[in-house]
Amino acid sequence: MLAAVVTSRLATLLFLALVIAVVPVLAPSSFYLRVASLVWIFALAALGLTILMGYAGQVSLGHAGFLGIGAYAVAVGPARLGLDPLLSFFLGAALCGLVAYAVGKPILRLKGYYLAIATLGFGLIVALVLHSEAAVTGGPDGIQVARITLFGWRISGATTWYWVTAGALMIGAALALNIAASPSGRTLRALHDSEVAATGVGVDVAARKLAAFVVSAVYAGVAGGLLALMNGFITPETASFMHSIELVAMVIIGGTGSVLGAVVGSAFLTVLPQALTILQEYEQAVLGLLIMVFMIFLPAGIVSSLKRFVLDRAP
Amino acid sequence: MSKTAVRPSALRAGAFAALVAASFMAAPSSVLAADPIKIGSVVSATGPASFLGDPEQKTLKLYVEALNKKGGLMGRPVELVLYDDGGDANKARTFATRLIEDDKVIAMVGGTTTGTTMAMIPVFEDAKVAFISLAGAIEIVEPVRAFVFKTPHTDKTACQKIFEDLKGRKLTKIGMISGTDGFGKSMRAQCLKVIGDYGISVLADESYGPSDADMTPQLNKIKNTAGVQALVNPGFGQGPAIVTRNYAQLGISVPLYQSHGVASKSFIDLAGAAAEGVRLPAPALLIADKLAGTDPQKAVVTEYKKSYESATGQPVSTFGGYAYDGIQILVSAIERAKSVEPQKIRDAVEATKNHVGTTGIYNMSAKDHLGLGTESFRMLEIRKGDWVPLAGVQN
Amino acid sequence: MSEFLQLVFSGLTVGAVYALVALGFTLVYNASDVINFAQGDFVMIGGMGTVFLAAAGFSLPLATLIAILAAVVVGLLLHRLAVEPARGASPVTLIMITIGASIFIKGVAQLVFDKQFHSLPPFSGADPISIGGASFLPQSLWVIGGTLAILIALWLFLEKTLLGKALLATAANRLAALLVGINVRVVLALAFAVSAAIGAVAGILVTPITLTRYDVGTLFALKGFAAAMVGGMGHPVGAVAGGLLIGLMEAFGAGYVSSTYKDAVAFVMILVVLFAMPQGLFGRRSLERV
Amino acid sequence: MTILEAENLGISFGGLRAVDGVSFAVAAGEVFSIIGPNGAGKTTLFNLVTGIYRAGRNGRIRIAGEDVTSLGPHLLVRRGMARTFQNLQIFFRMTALENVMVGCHLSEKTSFLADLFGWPTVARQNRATRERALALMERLGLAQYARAEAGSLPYGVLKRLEIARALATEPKVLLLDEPAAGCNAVETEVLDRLIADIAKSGVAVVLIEHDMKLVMKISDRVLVLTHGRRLAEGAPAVVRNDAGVISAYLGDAGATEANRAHG
Repeated sequence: MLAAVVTSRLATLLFLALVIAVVPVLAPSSFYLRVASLVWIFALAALGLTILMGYAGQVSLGHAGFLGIGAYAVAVGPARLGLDPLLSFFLGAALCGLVAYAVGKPILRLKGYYLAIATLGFGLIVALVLHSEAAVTGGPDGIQVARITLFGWRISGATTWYWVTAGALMIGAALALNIAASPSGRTLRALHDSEVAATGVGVDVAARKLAAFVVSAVYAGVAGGLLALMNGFITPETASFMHSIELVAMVIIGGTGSVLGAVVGSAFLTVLPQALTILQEYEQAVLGLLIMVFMIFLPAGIVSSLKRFVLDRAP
Repeated sequence: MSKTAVRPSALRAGAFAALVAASFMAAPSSVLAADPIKIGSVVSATGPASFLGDPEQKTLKLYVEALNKKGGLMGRPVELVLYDDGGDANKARTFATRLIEDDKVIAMVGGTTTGTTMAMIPVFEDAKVAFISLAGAIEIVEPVRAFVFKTPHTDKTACQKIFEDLKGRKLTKIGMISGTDGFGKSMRAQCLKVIGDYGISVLADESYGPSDADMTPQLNKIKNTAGVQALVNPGFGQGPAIVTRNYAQLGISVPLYQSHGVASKSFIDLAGAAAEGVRLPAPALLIADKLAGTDPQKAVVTEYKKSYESATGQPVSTFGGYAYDGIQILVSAIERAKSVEPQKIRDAVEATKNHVGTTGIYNMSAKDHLGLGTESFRMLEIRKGDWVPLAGVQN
Repeated sequence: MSEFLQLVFSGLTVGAVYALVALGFTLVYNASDVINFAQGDFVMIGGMGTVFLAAAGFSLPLATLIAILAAVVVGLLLHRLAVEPARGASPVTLIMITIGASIFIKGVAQLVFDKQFHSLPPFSGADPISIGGASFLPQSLWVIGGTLAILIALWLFLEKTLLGKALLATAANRLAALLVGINVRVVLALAFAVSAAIGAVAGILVTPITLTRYDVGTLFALKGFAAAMVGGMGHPVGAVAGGLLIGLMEAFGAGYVSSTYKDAVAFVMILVVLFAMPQGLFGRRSLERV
Repeated sequence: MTILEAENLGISFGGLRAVDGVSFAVAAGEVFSIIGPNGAGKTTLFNLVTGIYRAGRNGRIRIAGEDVTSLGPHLLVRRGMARTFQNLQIFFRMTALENVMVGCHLSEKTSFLADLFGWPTVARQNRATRERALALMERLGLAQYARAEAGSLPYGVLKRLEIARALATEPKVLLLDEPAAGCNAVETEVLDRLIADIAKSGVAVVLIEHDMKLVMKISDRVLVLTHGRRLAEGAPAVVRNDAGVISAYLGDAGATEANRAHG
């Protein structure tokens, strides 16, 4: 059993690495590398949500707020505080963790839809602050992000960013898989199924939820920081409610609780709009329709439903 | 167990590969007959800024259609590669990359909001391709970037126009209510920058969200502020219409100034009787039919208005006008450059002189990538449900 | 005092619409455990439908009626084609389906209608009414009165008609309802239809005040959902109280605190309520049964 | 040695006194049963003892002499209290083995960060936990179900799985809420031996059960509740013949009937 877990953990990572290695070979232009980089970045944020939603069963409709905090950290740190961009990047991720700790402590007592509305409120407030405090954040028009230099090497160009984001995703995926197979992962999945029973065997449910929330916020913060650094410009739109919904949608469409599901979900919602541009004004309608169709026919998400489909037919 | 563990990942591989493959096949490959000239555009045709992006998109499409009917450009058809960023700067940036890397456009007219424009600028600067933006903020062309131009007047000129008018009426204490969207916030900031030059002070400074449905609480506060002599509302979309209605509802008696953000005749329809007496700075486009026959802009403005309104059935808006000016400047530059080489196009755009557009008369230079002065704005007042140009401020 | 009154009028008018949207959420949730994020789009269909039908030459009452019917048809289709086939799926999946539906409806609406803002003439004039130094539009009375009328009609329907009782019974216990011979499928369809109609009416009442556009549904869904939660999900009275509360909080926030942060004020209030009452204002304090 | 002491526990729901001033104490190795008609407040009493409901102002709970009244439920588990549930509370989406492994979690020496970064200790810990859980399942005759998804297992097995999971916390006192409900005669027989076995290992067992045959057979002492109050307490034989108990169970007419039968 354990062997099976380890092999499938390795298999997942190897497969992901393979895809990451193959995409640049197939990509006809650096535009495709950019799209792929975005897939990796949003997959990273979705992975954080997978830990929170998929493992621990706690929903957050405000995760774009953390994406925004991470993104604005790398913009505001160098521009207003004179900090090094790389340092700002890590500070941003840490700030996400801190904010998640402070916010999560009271609101994670709420359950189900009540937690959903509380996190939604958190996300809205972050977006509102980014929008309104123009002196610091640049307001609705956004803010320039300083280019990052690492040991004298200026990180720029689609290819470079492709490998940076892919590397971040690989690390994120490895950590998420680590948790899944660990004692902590078991307690998260346990409290997902029954909080009463988890408490009944001594699991500190509140602390575990908080840990998952903090980790997932750091994931989103890192993703936000990468997004800002790669784009070189960021707007409060990053933290918008629709982005929060999009992140949740990635997790659900891909397959809740599955690491590859987060990647597939991110690919679905990042690549699809690019593909649908040929439909021009029908784009929105078809996007909505596709989401409905996928969720109706693959209710557990693309990866999980297909997995189940195959397992059911396996001899 | 260890046997079956391989299966799901194999399947995952298949599913993912299919998805990736689908994404690559989905690249559009519509090819026109005789090697078309590709002009790119990224606008916010949906999302919160669709109020701006929609007329821009329609204008660009109509213009290119008409151009191709007339035989295209330098004997070649023009292909407009148009993407909708939904108002999202990140998406805008992706589409900009796509225009450059994949579609290989020779120039770009677009960028509905300041945010999306700023996000796209590095792409065009790096690729050395001209980018004519349709967004308002001054930061787009100040400092001057080699490949970035814009057509809309800056908010600053609108503010100056309003303050000039206020000064003429000896109104020096105002209340402001601004939208918190990019347009409103940027214009508010610009107004506060130049307000000192006119000896005008702001006694009450309120704001409203982009999708707010009721501004009576804010307006009531301004109403109760002693000494307010006029009300200025920087904003676009439905905001100014609701502000105008609430202003009438509360029976506020001081004059109300709107901005060029109200942009089209539909404002008068939405605000109804409440719009009576409202003043605003606006380009000639809004009063096409009232322009004197000698007015230099008469011809271009009438032509655009006619073609847009007959094709879409909707009233023409200044935002569409920005796009019209942008594509015209570009097309004329290509004609003058007699080349589709991006560098030459850029040089030709920068050399634009006395170009009569719907917004004003453009005179660009190496130091000015906008080339409009305050005279491009006309002060209008709404009377009996129609725009009336105010005497004395016409040029 | 007059300022306070002005804020109350403003808050009640906007809040009444939130309340109606929240009521729609509640009805569907009670009958089917689905949070229908397309609820706000019914508001849009009501408003935009009436605007375009009126523009096409229909008389206002007729346009209103057809628009409501259109919303009901959309609601029924949503149930039949999207929610019903996914029966048994997890709540998040069902929510995702309704979000997909909302994107779809908006996508179609921008094609069928347009992307401009639209308004309707007020039902009884635009001359403001003045009370105690505060002034409000007659249309506000229509909104508040309409909300009351819908509440009463809904109450009568649920308490006095067989169909309404069937709906309540299904909400209380689906299996038991099935066992006593209630056609649960019909009842669920009914819940979608009624909530669509309520949404559409809200849209028609409020369009003369707030204007409408193809994508106003998102905002209404957001605020309506918040209202339903703060009131206590599944509780009709709570939904109305929640809607009015949020409307009032926004108005007071804008009037007394900061117009920039008025939405934050409203959401902080929601959080405060939920910390004190994790099941919302009217939600039953459920002790976990173990 | 007294392991669990409950003093003067009480709680009201909407004015109704569900449990009212109930006290009891259980010693190590003892099987202590709580019986009473439906609605007598048995499960509510369990919820009070295990900290899911807060005991009233005068209530006191002690484990091995330590006052644990104000501790949250998960902390009580650390003090040696474990329980099963009347309505199954299984981790349905995990395997049976994983269910028991979660039960072992208190004895696992690892941290969230170590787990996140996948330190080698984690794999070692996983192996140790697995072995311990498997041994426990073996002891309860559940070994053959280890790899099955819990959601697919029959009711009787799940009842035992809950006991295994509770035992994995290495309790000093084990509270079983109707373990025999829904079990057939053979399964009840197995359960009977299992409970005796657990008690013999020094664990204090508190049992809520409707199967009177089982209760009378394995209990050392029995507490009878009715309307949230203590009706009687004592050895099975004493309680069985208590007139009050008989009338509570069978009604007054039944009590008369029973008296006649005895007389």
